[in-house]
Amino acid sequence: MARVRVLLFATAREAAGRGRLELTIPEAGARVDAVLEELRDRYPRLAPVLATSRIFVNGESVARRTAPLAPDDELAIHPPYSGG
Amino acid sequence: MARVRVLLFATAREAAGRGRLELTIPEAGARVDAVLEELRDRYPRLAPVLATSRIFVNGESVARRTAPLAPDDELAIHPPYSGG
Amino acid sequence: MSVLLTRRTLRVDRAYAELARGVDGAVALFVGRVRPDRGPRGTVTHLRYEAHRPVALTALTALDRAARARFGASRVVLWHRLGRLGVGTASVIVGCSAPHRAAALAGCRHLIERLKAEVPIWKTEERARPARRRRARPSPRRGR
Amino acid sequence: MSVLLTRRTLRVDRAYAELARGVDGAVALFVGRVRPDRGPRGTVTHLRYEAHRPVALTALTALDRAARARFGASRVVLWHRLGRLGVGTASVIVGCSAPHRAAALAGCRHLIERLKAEVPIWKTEERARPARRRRARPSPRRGR
Repeated sequence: MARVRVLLFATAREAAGRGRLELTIPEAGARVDAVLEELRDRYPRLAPVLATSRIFVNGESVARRTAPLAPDDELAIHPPYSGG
Repeated sequence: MARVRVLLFATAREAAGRGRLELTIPEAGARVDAVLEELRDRYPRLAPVLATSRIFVNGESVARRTAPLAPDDELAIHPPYSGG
Repeated sequence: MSVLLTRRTLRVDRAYAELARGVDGAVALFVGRVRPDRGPRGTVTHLRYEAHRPVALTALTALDRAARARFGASRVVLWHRLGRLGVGTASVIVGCSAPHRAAALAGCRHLIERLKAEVPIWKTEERARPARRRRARPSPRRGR
Repeated sequence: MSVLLTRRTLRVDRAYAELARGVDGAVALFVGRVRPDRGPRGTVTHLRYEAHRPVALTALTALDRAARARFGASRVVLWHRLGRLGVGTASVIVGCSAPHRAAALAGCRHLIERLKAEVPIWKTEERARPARRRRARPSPRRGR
């Protein structure tokens, strides 16, 4: 099993009720989309937020949601930015 | 005879060697162009500056150089602006 | 420092001092402030700003570099405040110095647009409920 | 004061304070500084600024009014310094506040462009002669 850390910001944090959490997923299918699936299951209100969010893994933007994850990777959910 | 005050700025002042002066011109033909003619006669180096300057009388821009002048009017020579 | 995410007050005089360290002829600055935006859910009283800090700092540094390359900007300031800010407080200062005004102004505009679009910073609004509207009750007619 | 011709130091923090008196969300500032411009007649060390004061103040006031009407600017600053200024000194501060950034930035740019074109202010340069160029004298050949 792979432990993955998840950071949630702004509307994602509000939908999940927390800003960070850890998930353990089967190491075989450890991909970004597996984590998102698990998050949607746990926090149904997160689903619409994830649909418009960018995903970062270890500080790098992830283009494809099929990207693989390694143990201890940090996955961050970025809803649309609103700085300024 | 009409006494007219003249203000000269920047390159106009440098060409005339002074920033203000008074002219006395015949009241009959007291117009802007008569003053400019007199200035060109006195300060030949002023001629090219006058060609590119705007003329103000009593703080108002004068479109036509045939505009009439009254005694004690103040005529200002504005070379191209270079503020900022 | 040209790139900053901070919980402390953003000062325009310090941003100018940073941009004016060289002998550039032109300095352009933009300051964004918390606006008491009105809406059906009330009027904004505070904004809370948060950032994904390491990613945001990398993005700001990339913007800084891009502005130098694209506009010939000599110095750049990209300062964003974090935390809970009241109405009127400066939340962001963006600035750009260059030899001439066109580059400084265009660079400044470019920086704030890209900051808003590309840097992982978020605001959350706090609004005060609008005072409940009193229905205009028709008053009993007097005469006509 | 939103319109000023002064022989005293122009301060960016004061200009910002003037523009930030309301609750506008956006403040844009432009600062012009004396640049050590190089040319065949030497390098600029000072600029002397002069104005036709009453006409200039009328023109600046007209610009202020026009920016409010055209860009919805809430507050405007049009400050120009006069006298002899050394390299790096701020000669002009132009600023604009508005509810949103596009208006503040466009207003600021518009103001500095029009100020330069329409307000009777002039600069005269003082340059230091360039150090006399030494002709590269061919040195006596040593070996080849």
